[in-house]
Amino acid sequence: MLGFILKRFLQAAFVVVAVSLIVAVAIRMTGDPALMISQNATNITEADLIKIREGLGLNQPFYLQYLDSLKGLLTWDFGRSFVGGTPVNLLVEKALPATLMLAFASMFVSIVISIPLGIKAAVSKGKWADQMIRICSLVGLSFPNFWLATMLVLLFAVTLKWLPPSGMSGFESFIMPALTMGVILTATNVRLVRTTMLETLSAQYVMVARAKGLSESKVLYKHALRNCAIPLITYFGLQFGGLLGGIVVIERVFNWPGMGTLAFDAVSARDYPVLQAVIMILSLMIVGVNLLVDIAYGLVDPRIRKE
Amino acid sequence: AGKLTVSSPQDPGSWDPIDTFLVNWASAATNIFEGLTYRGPDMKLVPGLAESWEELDEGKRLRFKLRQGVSFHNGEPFNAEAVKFTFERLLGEEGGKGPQRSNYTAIEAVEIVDEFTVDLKLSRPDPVLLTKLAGYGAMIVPPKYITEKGDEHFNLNPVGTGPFKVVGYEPKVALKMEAFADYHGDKAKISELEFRFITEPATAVAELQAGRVDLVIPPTIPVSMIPTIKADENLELVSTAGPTVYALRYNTRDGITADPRVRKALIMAVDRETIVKEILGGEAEVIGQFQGALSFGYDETLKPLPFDPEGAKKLLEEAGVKPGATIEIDIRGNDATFGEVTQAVAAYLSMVGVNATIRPHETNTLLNDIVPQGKTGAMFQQSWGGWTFDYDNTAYSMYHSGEKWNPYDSDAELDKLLESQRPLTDRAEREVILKQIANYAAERALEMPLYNQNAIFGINKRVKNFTPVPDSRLRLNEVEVE
Amino acid sequence: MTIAPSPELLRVENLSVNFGASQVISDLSFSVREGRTTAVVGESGSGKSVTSMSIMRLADIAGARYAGGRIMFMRDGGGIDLLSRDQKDMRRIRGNEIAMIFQEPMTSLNPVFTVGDQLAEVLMLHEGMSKSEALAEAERLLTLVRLPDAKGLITRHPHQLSGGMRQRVMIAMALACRPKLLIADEPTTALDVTVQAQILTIMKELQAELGMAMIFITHDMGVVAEMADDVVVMWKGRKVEEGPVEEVFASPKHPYTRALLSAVPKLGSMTGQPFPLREQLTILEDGAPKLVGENRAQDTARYDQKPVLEVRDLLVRFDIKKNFWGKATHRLSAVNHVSFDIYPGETLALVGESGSGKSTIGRTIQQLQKAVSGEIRFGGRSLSEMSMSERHNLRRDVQYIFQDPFASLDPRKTVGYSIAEPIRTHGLLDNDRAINARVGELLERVGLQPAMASRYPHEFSGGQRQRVCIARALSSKPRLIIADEALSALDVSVQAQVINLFMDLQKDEGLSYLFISHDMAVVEKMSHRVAVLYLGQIMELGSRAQVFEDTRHPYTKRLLSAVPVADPRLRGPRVMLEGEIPSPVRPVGQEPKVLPLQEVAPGHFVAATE
Amino acid sequence: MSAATSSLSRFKSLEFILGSVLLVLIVGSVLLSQWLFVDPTKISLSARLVEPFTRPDHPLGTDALGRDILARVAGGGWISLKVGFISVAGSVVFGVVMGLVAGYYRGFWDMLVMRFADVQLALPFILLAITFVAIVGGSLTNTIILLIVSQWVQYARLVRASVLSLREREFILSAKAIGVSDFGIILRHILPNLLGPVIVLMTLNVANNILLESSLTFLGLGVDPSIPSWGGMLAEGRTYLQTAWWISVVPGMATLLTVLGLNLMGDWLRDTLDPTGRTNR
Ligand SMILES: Nc1ncnc2c1ncn2[C@@H]1O[C@H](COP(=O)(O)OP(=O)(O)OP(=O)(O)O)[C@@H](O)[C@H]1O
Ligand SMILES: Nc1ncnc2c1ncn2[C@@H]1O[C@H](COP(=O)(O)OP(=O)(O)OP(=O)(O)O)[C@@H](O)[C@H]1O
Ligand SMILES: [Mg+2]
Ligand SMILES: [Mg+2]
Repeated sequence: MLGFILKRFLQAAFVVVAVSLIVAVAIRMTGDPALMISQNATNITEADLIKIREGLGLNQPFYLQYLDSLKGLLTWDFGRSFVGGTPVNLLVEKALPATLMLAFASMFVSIVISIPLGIKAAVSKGKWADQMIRICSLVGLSFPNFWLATMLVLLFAVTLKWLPPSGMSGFESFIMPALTMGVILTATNVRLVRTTMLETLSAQYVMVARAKGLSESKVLYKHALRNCAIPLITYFGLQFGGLLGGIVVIERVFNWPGMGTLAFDAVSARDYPVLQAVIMILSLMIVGVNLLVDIAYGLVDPRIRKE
Repeated sequence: AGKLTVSSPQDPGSWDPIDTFLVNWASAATNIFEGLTYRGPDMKLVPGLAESWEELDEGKRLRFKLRQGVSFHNGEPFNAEAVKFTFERLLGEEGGKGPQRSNYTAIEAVEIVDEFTVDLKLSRPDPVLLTKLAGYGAMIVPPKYITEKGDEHFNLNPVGTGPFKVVGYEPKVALKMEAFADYHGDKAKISELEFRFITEPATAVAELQAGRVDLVIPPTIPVSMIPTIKADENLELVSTAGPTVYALRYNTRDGITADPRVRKALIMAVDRETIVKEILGGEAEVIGQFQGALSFGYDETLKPLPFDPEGAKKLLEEAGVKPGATIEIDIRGNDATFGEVTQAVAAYLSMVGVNATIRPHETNTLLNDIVPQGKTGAMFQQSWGGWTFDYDNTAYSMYHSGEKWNPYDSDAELDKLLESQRPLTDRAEREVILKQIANYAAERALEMPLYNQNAIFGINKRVKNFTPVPDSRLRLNEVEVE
Repeated sequence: MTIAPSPELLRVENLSVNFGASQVISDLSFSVREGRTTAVVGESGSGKSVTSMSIMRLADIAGARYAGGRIMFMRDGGGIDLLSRDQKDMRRIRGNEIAMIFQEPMTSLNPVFTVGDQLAEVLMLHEGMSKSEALAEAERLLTLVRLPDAKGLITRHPHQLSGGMRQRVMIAMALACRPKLLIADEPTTALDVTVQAQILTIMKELQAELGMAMIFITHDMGVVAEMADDVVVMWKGRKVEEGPVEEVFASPKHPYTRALLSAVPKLGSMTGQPFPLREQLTILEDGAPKLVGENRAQDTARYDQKPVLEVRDLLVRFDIKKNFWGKATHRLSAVNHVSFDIYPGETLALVGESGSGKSTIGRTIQQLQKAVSGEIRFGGRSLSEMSMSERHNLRRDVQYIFQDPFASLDPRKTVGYSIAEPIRTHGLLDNDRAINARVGELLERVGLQPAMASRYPHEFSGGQRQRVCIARALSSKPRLIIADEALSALDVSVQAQVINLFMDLQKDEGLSYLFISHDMAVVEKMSHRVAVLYLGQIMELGSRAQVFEDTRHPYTKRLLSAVPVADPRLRGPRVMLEGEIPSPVRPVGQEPKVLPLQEVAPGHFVAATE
Repeated sequence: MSAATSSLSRFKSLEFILGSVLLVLIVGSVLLSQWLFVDPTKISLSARLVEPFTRPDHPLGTDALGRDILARVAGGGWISLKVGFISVAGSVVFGVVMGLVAGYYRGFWDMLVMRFADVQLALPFILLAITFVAIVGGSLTNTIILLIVSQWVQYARLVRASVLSLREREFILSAKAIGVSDFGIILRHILPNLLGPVIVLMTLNVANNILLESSLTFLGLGVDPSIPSWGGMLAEGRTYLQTAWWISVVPGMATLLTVLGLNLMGDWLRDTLDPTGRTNR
């Protein structure tokens, strides 16, 4: 157990260090933040620029800047944003829950849709219900997320005025972003559920469950589904990780104050401290999700349980 | 009474006047802060926190008589001390970390004459200084508050003397304000004012349509969405000439555009009137110089080159450019409207035998790498507009040798002209030289001037008494909502 | 002959079942009587499992269509036709009145739920018990099937149980609601004789206790003789014979039944024979029996020559548990200091119960498993001295037939490809026509048609796949074949054919075999020498006659007595191995003691008993 | 002969017919667009935002610059299909090789590849995109490279997981026992057996990548806007949704049909490759 934890810890540390190092180097190749800050200021001189850089701490050697940002993760003090000087942890503390909640909601929507549909498709393999489900799920794949999002906004916010078009302001504001992401994820997930179910359905113990006289829903949702859990959880975990860093576009469309927006703005503005913090936290989260997935393995499948 | 919600495309991150150059800082902060001078929607310079001023020492000293009985939102009194503190902060250590300082370096010292009289001692005359005092870095800040709470606290919890005081700020989400009861001027008619930061144009418009936002300020609404707003019976579109002028500037050093005849020919090849009418829905004015009509230094006699493809072909032939010549145009990738304009330009160019390819860039890469390093193609996008509406701001940066925005050209005569007008405090004299510069640049065809774009406001009809401002510096104390 | 026939419980009348266009059961009729056992036997693929699934009405869920007939189930109020019931009604009958043990017992338990949960589920459903009542009842049921520590088992998961234990859990589950009819579809095929004997005994006792009827499906005639009251013989989807068990065994009427019974190897039938016997065989050709082949003694072993294979002091261990630093704390000694030789033309049989290390020995010889220590020599050269290319060549000379034929064939390659693969890999033939011809010839030798080369593994029945594996092993003309349970999935008539093929090859080409099996009768029939393995160690090693006729080690004796005899007249009590096999997993440092072998007669070695 | 008939019936399956008809139609009109339709880059400011089905010269209407939508969709397919297919092909090749190496040899290689994968997965795509575009600039080639760089991991993980279970399967052992080399085993026994899931992922990703290009355009990281592409059109049309829905709906439908055709073909191909007839994924 201890060995497992140690291994996990080293792995996490490696990922965080590597990712943040890559980002630190790459972002420094994209331009000088001092120039960005003084972009429209006229009459700026080289001396002014040097002052600005000093103010940002960019006069220090790279390795010190980088170590500083690593230290930031441990002390939860990532310094101040280059844009406006807001403490980075303040920004991150706001954005992280926003993104996490949205990601959870999206996963939830997708799982709630795709599991029954996937199971239905598997059970009626080759029949019209299966074909319909498969084809409909592809629609989610054929229009970009911002397009689907805009359509939803036009329908529910502009025309019907049921839901707020953007912003994070309570339960209603979650519905559309989560639905958009959920529908898109569902396209893949339905297939995944269908496939794994197909494999499980042919297993002997499913027949046995039927032979016991159990109802069909018990057979499918208790006996079969639980056995699909491993690949499903693995995939959902990956997907969740992807969501954390990947919903920039959705956050933009719904004006969601999340990590994606934060990161996007930070890259655009070459806001090193914010970007560094976002990246380190995201990679930690992703490592964390992987860990949770591993723990979940043991919970759903006793064969994987550690002694 | 009532609440007004404004959608602004960007959160400046800090409300400290010395930290930023963003127009969207100004659109919110003009309600919080005041400068010694003030410039309203009519672009006239009027007294602000200073009741009057005079030029002394041949323009090297400005003496301000301050308004009395003014207090900051936190109750701190406004006086000469506050002015001195403001400028020393701006020009000192703290100001050095930000981009605003360089605009005010003409100020050498601030001298208090008495509690309500203060002198700005200048190292050289600065003809634009009085205008600059009306905005941005020159906003007067409360000395005690900042000294006690620190600069960092001030960033997020700004305190000024303006008609609205800040009651809550959520970074990247919203800035909430309330009418300031002790405001010295016309008190606000609305009780609450909220700025929401919405980057996506379509989202902002959707919010406007849904009635959750009352006013969408520039530069949000793309021309493509104008019909959408016009079609909505609850909404209204208000526009006014803005500061931003668009041009495709030339690489005057290499390639076919090194030849002024080619540069002229390309301008003539493009039907700018049609572009403005069709693509921009008429929300712009074609220009023949790199400034708009509101700008100080604008020469109304300098007309745009006419659309003349035949003449263009002839000029190109003269210059030895064969049909099928290719050029590259670098533009900002996130500016959809200008993207369309550029495509139209490219289409027109192809009609005179010049094939243009368009390279979109990430904005900051274009602005801080591609352009300054001279890595552009034959043409590149420049959209520019200083809130001061003074041509010097544009011309010096664009044409003076060695400037960041002038990677290719070096013209001794132009340099001389540019330098000569800077110390002049006589407005008329300066204006003559500025017009001269505009004509000189047009003669050499240093850029393809396109248009001066309007500032477009989307507004809910329940908002009354709203006057659009050209320079984004919105002060909303007059506005009422139903 | 029964004097007072008990009343009928189930009557299958003219049942026909189709899968798509093909009819897999035609016009089948038989009946089952209360409290009695009907055995269903027949060749692989003859429709036995489909019949039982039809009774449960599970066949239609799997895609079958009932083309005709009725299945009458007698209840208190008279008979009902199961085929005309809807699935909802059937759910009340399934598990409650008719229960079933499926053909693959090892995979019948849901791996993610505890044993207790799975048992309690049926009870809660049909008997309306509360969870705690159901768990208490589950514990009682587990005790009923003679499982030790029933209380502890309730909370364990299937993978923590051995095959034999799982099998008994399945029986307990089937019996949970005291069904009137139990269908057991080959419940013991996967088990070795000792565990099989235990389970058969338990089932018989429980049948007496609960008074239920049983349909028992198997292809082991010994088990039939042991268990059944009546026998139904199926062939190609039809019933070819039916009757009381003694009658069918004593005077089989249909030629298929006769061929079947004649092919059953009988333990002890070889007593007094110095060599294995190759015997003539009855096969059915167009429904008519025909005697083929010759009878001869298999005196092919060349003890005067150097051994083909010498195994010395072989030790194979698996690390089971590791500590914090990744060091093993618990190990399993799968093969514990084993030594033996195989001579040219000789068949050495390796017997022992499941988990005794038979496959591990085979895999180590074939370089699929690394040994901890010990030496393996081929033709006098030690494996460790050989160069890469020599080892590569060895894989031509030594062939391994895997225990599970389905798993050892690539599902995406035609069997022709698989059979040709050794030929191509070792460049034995260079043109495709020659290779195809050789593949066809090999298929014929194992009793399949050359045209089958273009089929994929899933298109074969279990027995046919096993023969494909045998053909592949033969394709590179090896000198030694390690046959790991190579005959287990074959019905006895095919099994006999393959045994003869092995013997013919041995005679013609001097092949040697390491024959791994737990079917003692087959071993007796075809091996020159026998090694008995128990927990990774050889208990007894000697010639066939020595081990079978002069049995010394008590473990060997137990093994032999557990073999069911294919003669219903010879039923009787026998020595039972009680309890579970001791765990082979030991903490590091407490390795099992190596028991020295003593030579009790020339060539007959017996391990010392503790 | 049973194998022959069954493969014939597979060939005739509805999936195959529908899928191939769709794909032939799409690819055909894309390839022939030059001859079939007007110049997709031709701007006509006097015919802006023409509604579909109102003018015979613009059957599917025009966009904000008066360009013919039908011509743009047909011509734009070329870029979109190129982006979709090349990026998928590249990431499949790279990812599959990495996954095979990691899964089959385990040990050091496995660790190396998997840690790489972890890092890659922890880097959000859009960030990678902005940084990448900021450093090397936006172009078609760069977009494709970017997609490959960010997607090989998916295949590597998928393949590795399959290999891990496959390499323990008995038929791999039996190939080893026969003396087949590692390379031969990977090529002839492992690869064919994991192709099914890879095909499914591929068909899903082609769609995904066609659309990712539009996300890049949406964020201002796209390529030359005058070259038509479905993603670009979708992004362009977004602000016109309320006034000129066809600008984005038409390319969206084109994407939908392509994705549909691809998936149908993918399912068919996978079934055909899988002689067991059992759907693996
Ligand atoms: N799901 C199915 N689809 C198509 N054919 C099937 C299916 N299940 C069984 N069959 C066919 O039905 C026939 C009878 O199969 P069944 O499983 O009843 O044989 P069996 O007598 O139990 O054989 P074994 O002794 O090998 O278990 C076989 O030819 C088999 O191929
Ligand atoms: N890879 C492995 N890791 C751990 N333990 C193993 C491994 N392979 C085999 N064993 C264990 O080694 C012992 C011997 O296994 P082996 O497969 O040789 O048995 P066997 O005699 O062939 O049994 P069967 O008759 O069931 O095939 C068993 O206890 C088994 O659990
Ligand atoms: Mg069967
Ligand atoms: Mg074995």
